[in-house]
Amino acid sequence: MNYQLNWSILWSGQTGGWLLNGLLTTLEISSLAWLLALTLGNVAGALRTAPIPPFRWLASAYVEFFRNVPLLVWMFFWYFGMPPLLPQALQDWLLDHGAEFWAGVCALGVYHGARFSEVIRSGIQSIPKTQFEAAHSTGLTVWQTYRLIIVPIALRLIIPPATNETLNLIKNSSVALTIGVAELTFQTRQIETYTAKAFEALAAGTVVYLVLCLAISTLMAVVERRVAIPGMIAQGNASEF
Amino acid sequence: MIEFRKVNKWFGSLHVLEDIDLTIEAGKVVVVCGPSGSGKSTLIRCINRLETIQSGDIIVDGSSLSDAKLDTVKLRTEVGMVFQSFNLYPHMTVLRNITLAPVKVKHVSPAEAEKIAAVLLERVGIPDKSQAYPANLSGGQQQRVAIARALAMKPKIMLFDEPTSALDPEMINEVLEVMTDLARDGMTMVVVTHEMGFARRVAHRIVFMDQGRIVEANEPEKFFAAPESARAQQFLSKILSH
Amino acid sequence: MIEFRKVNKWFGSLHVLEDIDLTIEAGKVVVVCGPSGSGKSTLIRCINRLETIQSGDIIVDGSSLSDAKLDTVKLRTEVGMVFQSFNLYPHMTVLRNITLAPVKVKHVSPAEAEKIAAVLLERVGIPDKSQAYPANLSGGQQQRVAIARALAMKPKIMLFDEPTSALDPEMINEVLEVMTDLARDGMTMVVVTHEMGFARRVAHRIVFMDQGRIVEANEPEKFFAAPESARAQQFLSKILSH
Amino acid sequence: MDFQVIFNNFRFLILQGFFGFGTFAGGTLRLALPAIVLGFILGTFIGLARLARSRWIHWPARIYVEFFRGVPLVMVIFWFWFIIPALTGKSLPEYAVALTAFVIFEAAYLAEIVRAGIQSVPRGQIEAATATGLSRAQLMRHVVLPQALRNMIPALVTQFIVLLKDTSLASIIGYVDLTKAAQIVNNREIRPFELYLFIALIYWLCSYSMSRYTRRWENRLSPSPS
Amino acid sequence: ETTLEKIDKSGTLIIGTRTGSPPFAYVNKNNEWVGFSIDLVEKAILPVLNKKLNKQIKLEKKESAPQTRIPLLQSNAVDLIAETMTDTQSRRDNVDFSLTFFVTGAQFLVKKGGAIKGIQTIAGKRIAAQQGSTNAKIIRERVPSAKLLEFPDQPAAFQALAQGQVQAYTNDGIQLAGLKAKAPKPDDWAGVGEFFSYEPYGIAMRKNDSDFRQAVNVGLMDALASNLYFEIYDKWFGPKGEVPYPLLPETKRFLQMQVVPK
Ligand SMILES: Nc1ncnc2c1ncn2[C@@H]1O[C@H](COP(=O)(O)OP(=O)(O)OP(=O)(O)O)[C@@H](O)[C@H]1O
Ligand SMILES: Nc1ncnc2c1ncn2[C@@H]1O[C@H](COP(=O)(O)OP(=O)(O)OP(=O)(O)O)[C@@H](O)[C@H]1O
Ligand SMILES: [Mg+2]
Ligand SMILES: [Mg+2]
Repeated sequence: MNYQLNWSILWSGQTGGWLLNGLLTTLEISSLAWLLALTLGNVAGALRTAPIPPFRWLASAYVEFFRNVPLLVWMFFWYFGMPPLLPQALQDWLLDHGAEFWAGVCALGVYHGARFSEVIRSGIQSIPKTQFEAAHSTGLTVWQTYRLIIVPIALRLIIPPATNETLNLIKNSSVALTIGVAELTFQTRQIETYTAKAFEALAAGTVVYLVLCLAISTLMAVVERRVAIPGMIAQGNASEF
Repeated sequence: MIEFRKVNKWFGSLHVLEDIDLTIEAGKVVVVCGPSGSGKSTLIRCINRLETIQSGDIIVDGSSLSDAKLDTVKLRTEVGMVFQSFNLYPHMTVLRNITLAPVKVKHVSPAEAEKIAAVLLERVGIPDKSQAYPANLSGGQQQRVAIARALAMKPKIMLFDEPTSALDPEMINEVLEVMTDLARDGMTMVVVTHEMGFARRVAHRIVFMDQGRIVEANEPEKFFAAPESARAQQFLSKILSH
Repeated sequence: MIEFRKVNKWFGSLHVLEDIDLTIEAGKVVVVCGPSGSGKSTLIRCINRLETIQSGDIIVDGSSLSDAKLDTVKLRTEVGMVFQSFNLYPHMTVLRNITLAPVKVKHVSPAEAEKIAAVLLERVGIPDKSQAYPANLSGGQQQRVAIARALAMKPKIMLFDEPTSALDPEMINEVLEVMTDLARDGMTMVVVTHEMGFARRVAHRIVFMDQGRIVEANEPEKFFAAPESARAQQFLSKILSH
Repeated sequence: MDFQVIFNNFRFLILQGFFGFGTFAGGTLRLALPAIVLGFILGTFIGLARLARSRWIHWPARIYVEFFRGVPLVMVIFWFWFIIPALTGKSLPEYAVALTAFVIFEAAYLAEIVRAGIQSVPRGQIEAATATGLSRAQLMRHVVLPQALRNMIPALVTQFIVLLKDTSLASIIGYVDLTKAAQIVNNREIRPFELYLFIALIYWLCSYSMSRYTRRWENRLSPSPS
Repeated sequence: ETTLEKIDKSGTLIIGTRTGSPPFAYVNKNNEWVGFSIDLVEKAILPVLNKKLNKQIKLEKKESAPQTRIPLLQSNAVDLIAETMTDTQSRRDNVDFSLTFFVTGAQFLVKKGGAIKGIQTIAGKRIAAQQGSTNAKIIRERVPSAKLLEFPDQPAAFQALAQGQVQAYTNDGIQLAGLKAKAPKPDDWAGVGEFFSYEPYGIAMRKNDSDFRQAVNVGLMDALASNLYFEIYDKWFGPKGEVPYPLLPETKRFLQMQVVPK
């Protein structure tokens, strides 16, 4: 390949700043969407195991509906389909305060919330049913049982699959560029536009994503060890047999 | 104290409890035994409404469980329960396992609850384990914590569902001893167990179940000396012979 | 037939087997008992090399397990094993559970293997279950299939690791009966169990372990009448009293 | 809304975009199906390697998984598009590149599913098989993998549903899948709402019917009503 | 190996082009991959190659996206890029360009009667642009106070305009004309403003391959000198074309002045 690699374009001029901005936007949109997804996922996941049928149906409908339609479509829905339903004043406010960003947060959060709920549901279902009964038999209500016993245990059990989902969420945040959010992938394309150095720009993007994701999975591994229930969840590498 | 009146229960098409009539007076210990699947667990789980019944009625401490206005939480604070699989909360220390319900349900102050817990741990013989986590205790110790946890709500009735059958043989006794003490102190107890030695020593009455029915209910001496029903005879011969 | 010579084994820093010396002659039944964690399972798992030892030697049917050239597969076809948790293959019928190893390991023809399986199912008392799946059998039936599965390899030695402790009390006997028959037929057996009735009736020798050591090895009459060591006395009093 | 656009382009969207019959390299199913099958085969090896005792085997497998988990798929496709010609001196057709990239990327995710599936098989199964003299390969094939597979089905289906949607990322190299087909039509006729609603419906029908169907399949595979 | 040798050996000319840039390169209603840029290559450049190499050269098309088009060239995956690529100095650092084959400039599409009349009136306004386009770059430099939103494709940007998320959409004049022509109600929209940028479209090729570039340029010059170019122009941009867009006299003169004597 007769291509002159020129890595210096990544730090000369504005490109470094762009990458940084892109990274910050990716972090912002991902973390807000993550909080939303975790909240929705927890509620829907818990409801799907609840003993009250209408709650289960509602939560199942949410999950089946949102996780089976491509994220791209949800981006368009939240950006183009949603605002006309809002009061005019709110629409105007949003337009001046990054409507595309908030639409991206909603799309990512609601979509991944549906996927998180599956993770949480399987976490809850892996807790023996007798654990619920023990709590009920001391007079704890359903809500207290979930809040004090089931969810705290499930959260610890699901750290590995939840880490996976978190990484997926971060990587999926690049779909927000279709509605104009200037996140990391957007910025690497921007660099390409300005410098015509496609390989360098994409390499930079790839490395930043990789570092970000590895940092998160390392962090989650530490968290997993920290909150491990003493003597219960296998500590360290229990993978061998 | 507890009264079953023509209680019937189905799981789908399976008739698990059939016309159960049974009265358990305050301060008495009743042992329930019978082959696997005969409905023993279901019977005692009806008492604190872990299972609901489809016909008949159960009266616990004067209130009818079929009463729509019955406060389930109050019922459950009055009826403690201990399971075969301990079911301690693995992410909490022994102390928190015991104090959780008194604090959250009865709104006892944490300090007060901890005082009660200390007394109970003393009583079940493991005063020094309050800061341990369940996974670091032996099975016998875990089951004793589970008993303390149930007692912390100051129940009037205690239900035991095969409390020793998940235990190593050496540990069975330490749990049975705690239960024997409790019985001596006058607690009303319903115990599903196959420990016939315990039944003989402690029970006031033995209820033998088969296929959802109470086949025989008798005093221990009579039951062991000469069970009336053929099914109970056969059952006893099997579990006592080995 | 089986000989332990100064066997030592560690799990990390935990010394689970300490200077074990033990000889088991062909056709004899040895029962191993002792408190939980004393190393009983580890001891018998060393015999078919499910665990490897760090020092000493074990001789099985004339071959030394520390011999690098030893054919592990051949060893394992000569030593059958039955586990506490049955461990039947849930995705195969009873028949396939039994014929898998003969066909795959000994290259017996499937038709031949099925004939052997039918005989064995007859022998363990469930000739009609060959097409059932494990989940549809009771615990006692599952354990009997597990015994048939081990016997299908025509082993010279059978190891049992608490074969009845996951069973409902009513089913314990049916498994013990199969084991008793096997012993009568002259099989060499090493059995970890707490069923002292069985030990008394069937065992030629009882080995009591504690903390990785063999504390006492004696004939059943002597062992039960007057155990020599204080630890064994205490243990027996605990498990026999309830 | 005017759904005329869907009727006019139905053949292009469905035949070309979804199934892959047409003049363009493309097709959602034509990429997703072989990708999941081949990815699963590769993933099984990597998943088994992650469980191996030797660090020389499990560490490379682990690095492979961590690496591909951390990189966006679109970047992987991009790199394959240009690295394969650079290494082999020949440029491959779009389909081959897309398939290679997907198989290699998906294998990382599928390896984790395989690993979890295997670890969900009780240890006792392995001991029982070992004790009857089965070799490691035999016990994997006859005892562990069949049981693991059943445990993996829900995760595999979820992954396949994700993959079905992710084929659109291959449009960066000109692969025409359902989403890209809709975009091509959209660029020409400017009917975003109708088109996106239509593809959402198609994806939803696929995913939903599949997850319904597997629930029955799962029950069939498990011999017992557990 | 020069590009001509490569084409000679394989018998094919591989071009990178677009599926979604009507009328330059797109997929039409019959699912054929066509367009003005593709016609130029097929009708003007291919005959030159045929003559030069003395055989029938086949044409093969690959999709190029803004992020992939330069790598496509440089990895030899394609031999030229014929779509709507603006010839710029920084791009010339990496690729060579042919003569300019189309000239346009950036304008704004607005709702008819909207407040925006050109680049002087966009301060503080929300403006949509196409991602990776040179227009976005210019606006960012010239009117930093304008709020710029960049969309990856035309329909999304247009949707934003139609729903009032932005007050104007900027792109090359010709693209806006095409968009307006296909919009559900073309009369609701107006392209406004002077060209605020200069967008000469060229065919991109690998650097330092002057023989091949010469062949491409000869093809374009021949087409401009004969009437071929204008026939093709008329097919796509004439009154009955896909996007009616009359050729300005000065543009025509500029294009013709690129033709050097034989
Ligand atoms: N939640 C349930 N749904 C359906 N059937 C059930 C349920 N719980 C129990 N059963 C069935 O009801 C019958 C009685 O069950 P129960 O647990 O009361 O028996 P048990 O006498 O306690 O037996 P064991 O000694 O095995 O504990 C059994 O056939 C059991 O399979
Ligand atoms: N794979 C292992 N890794 C580390 N430690 C182990 C392992 N297997 C057993 N141990 C430890 O070795 C000791 C002896 O275990 P073993 O299973 O032989 O005891 P046991 O006498 O069979 O007890 P039980 O009656 O509970 O089955 C125990 O302390 C146990 O925790
Ligand atoms: Mg029960
Ligand atoms: Mg053991």
